[in-house]
Amino acid sequence: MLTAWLYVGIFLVVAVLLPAVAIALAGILAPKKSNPIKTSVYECGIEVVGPARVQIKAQYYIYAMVFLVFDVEMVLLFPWAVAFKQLPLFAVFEGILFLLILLGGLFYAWRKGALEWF
Amino acid sequence: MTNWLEDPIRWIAEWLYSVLVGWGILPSVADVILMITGAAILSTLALLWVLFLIWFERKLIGRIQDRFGPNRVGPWGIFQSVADMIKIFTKEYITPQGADKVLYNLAPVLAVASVLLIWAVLPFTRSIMGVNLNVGVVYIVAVGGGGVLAILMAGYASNNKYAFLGASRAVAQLISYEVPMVISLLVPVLLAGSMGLNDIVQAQSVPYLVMAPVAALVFFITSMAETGRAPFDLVEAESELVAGYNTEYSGLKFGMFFVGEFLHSFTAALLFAVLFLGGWRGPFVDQVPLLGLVYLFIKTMVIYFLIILVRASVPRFRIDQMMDLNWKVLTPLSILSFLVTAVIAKVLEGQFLFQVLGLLAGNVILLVLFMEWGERRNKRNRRPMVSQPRPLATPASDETSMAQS
Amino acid sequence: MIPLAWYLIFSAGLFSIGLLGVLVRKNAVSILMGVELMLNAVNINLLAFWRYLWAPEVDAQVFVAVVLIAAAAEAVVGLALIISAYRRRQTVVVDEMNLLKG
Amino acid sequence: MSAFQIVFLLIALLTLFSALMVVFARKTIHSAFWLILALFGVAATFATLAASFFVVIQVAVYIGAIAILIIFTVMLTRRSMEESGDQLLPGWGWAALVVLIVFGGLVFMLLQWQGIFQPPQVLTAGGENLENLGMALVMPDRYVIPFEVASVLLVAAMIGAIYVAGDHKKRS
Repeated sequence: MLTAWLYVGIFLVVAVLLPAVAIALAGILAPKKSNPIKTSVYECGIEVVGPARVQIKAQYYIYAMVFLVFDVEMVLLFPWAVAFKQLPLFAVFEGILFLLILLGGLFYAWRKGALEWF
Repeated sequence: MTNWLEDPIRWIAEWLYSVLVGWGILPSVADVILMITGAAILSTLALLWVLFLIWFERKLIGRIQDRFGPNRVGPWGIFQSVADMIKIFTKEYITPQGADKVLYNLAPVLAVASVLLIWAVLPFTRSIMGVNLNVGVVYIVAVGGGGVLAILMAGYASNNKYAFLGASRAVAQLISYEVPMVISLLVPVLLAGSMGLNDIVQAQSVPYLVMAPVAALVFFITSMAETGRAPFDLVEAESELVAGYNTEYSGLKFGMFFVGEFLHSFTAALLFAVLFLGGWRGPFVDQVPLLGLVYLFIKTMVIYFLIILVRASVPRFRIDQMMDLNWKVLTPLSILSFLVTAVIAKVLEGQFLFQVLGLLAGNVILLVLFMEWGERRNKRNRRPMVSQPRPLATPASDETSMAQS
Repeated sequence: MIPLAWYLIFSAGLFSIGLLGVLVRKNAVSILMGVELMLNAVNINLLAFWRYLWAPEVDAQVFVAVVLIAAAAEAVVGLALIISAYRRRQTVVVDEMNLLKG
Repeated sequence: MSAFQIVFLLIALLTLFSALMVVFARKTIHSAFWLILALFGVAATFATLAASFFVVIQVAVYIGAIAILIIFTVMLTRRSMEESGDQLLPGWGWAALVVLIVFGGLVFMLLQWQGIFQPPQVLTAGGENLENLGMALVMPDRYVIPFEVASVLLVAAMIGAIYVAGDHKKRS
């Protein structure tokens, strides 16, 4: 197992280095003629008004939160799915109960209108 | 020593290993050197492959839209992307004022790296693969998080409203579609009894497309959304957000986002082929393992062709429609399909043929019932498509209004 | 091999830094980040003990999974409360957040 | 010192450094990004412990979900995005002193214990046993109650958070 993770670690380093080197190389080849107009923030040619980092709306948070809850629960179901073939029928139903609780949460969120974009 | 005709890559690796050890290098160090070489070759090939993918997609889209597509550089314009690459290498980097320099430069690198990392666990033939992690499927989900992070970084660091809003929106889309994707990934794991991608391929004596068509469908749609291709390319909805999170990027930094996106959709096709179409499995693959590479390639290209076809023929969604599709259609559907699969697979355990048929029947019935339910729901909630024709102005009403005024 | 002590000291360090974050930051979101760091230190401890003392058994891993769920629930509720408080008070600084005074 | 130990030390130093940066970064969003690096370091530590499943879970849940949630919260609370001054409470030196004492005490206590120099258990070839973990989570004589209760806890947290953070004015 450690060898496998060593390979993944090496792959990570290579996968980061490859684009980084390409970008650095292009930085050497490319011209560097900067001026204030060029580096000004793009806003369709209009003067920039206000800060760029505007406040996003709460809906984004709701989506991220529902996602987090689902993600945690689904990921923990993976060992259950791996052991599926050894499980007796009632243990399968334990996993299904787990999912049904989740489905109940989804329907609550749906009814509450938390999943509406507008 | 393996036979070089059967498995040339393994043969080369073993030969290199013996040469390195022969030079007096420690076996463990030789192992690490081989790993570095393998990783470097695989990721370079993946990145170069993108050049072909870009040409292929442009040509195909051109043909579908009754244009020629690239046709100037080389035969059929096949070197167009090479020319583009050379050009983009000599383009200036423009860093906007007020940008968060470190995060701004890190984002494109991370965008490519997060896609490349998936290639570390892909099985190309029975023996040619990076590593058969025993948690391969969750690894893919985890690596996908890197892409989300890259978009968030790019959007935050650019100091641009369009980039910021585009990034928030893109992240909301990506994380939402990850939910049904993870659930549909559970199904092959459950059927194969392992999370290693190679184990999943090995367990597919019948492709899981037959045993779990609903999960396959959900995975196809969600992986298309994860890659941000059209119908789901709201991130780059030009009419609303200029170019989304990469508005302020130029030169190769922009190119890296572009490369990452193309590579991601190809990787999604590869994953689909591995998880649901039996990967390298095919006739005579036991005698000639290298044939598996050809089978995998053909299956992947078929799926990739389908992805491009969808891109060319389906119009872009509106963002609320897209979120509704995810949370109100795909998520319940994938949970239900998972429940159906689990119950049927457990009840019919042991009799393989009945299990396959039962799963197929269960999935089809589920899909039909679900579509029926969706249709009813839509009918109830549907707004009239065309507003009622307004009555034409009559002289009588004209008179009254004039009288009033 | 790495001695168990290294893992434990490492996790003690991470825990202390998390505690420092909880104690000294003004921003409520940062305080939550400190709590996450502390929970991660706990997980390192659990997994290190699992690896060195209990390896083939899985009980310790179940505990890690439960800690993970607790961390997720804590993040969800805590951040929701911060957002709600921000909506009412326009602040995320804990000193200014004396909600109980009405 | 073996190469493995050096790798571990590098990971540990990276993690501790980014954890410190979480505490001392001037902008809240920067500490969120440093937090991601720290969490990644913890995932790498799990990899050195041969706990593969928890490496991927750590990345998928903490980095892929919790960190994103935290960053969204920072973006939602605009003031914490704009603030760039001193982010520390007055008198933070005293707190640092207390924390140092806590750390010293912990290390002192750890070194008193004899079992700390034990060699690790030998794992079977496949590493950790995912099947056993899956069984343990749903078997009635093992941990099924904590597992189901945890699921209920998460759903309850989700419902509560929707209630608290949702925009009530718009809908009614």
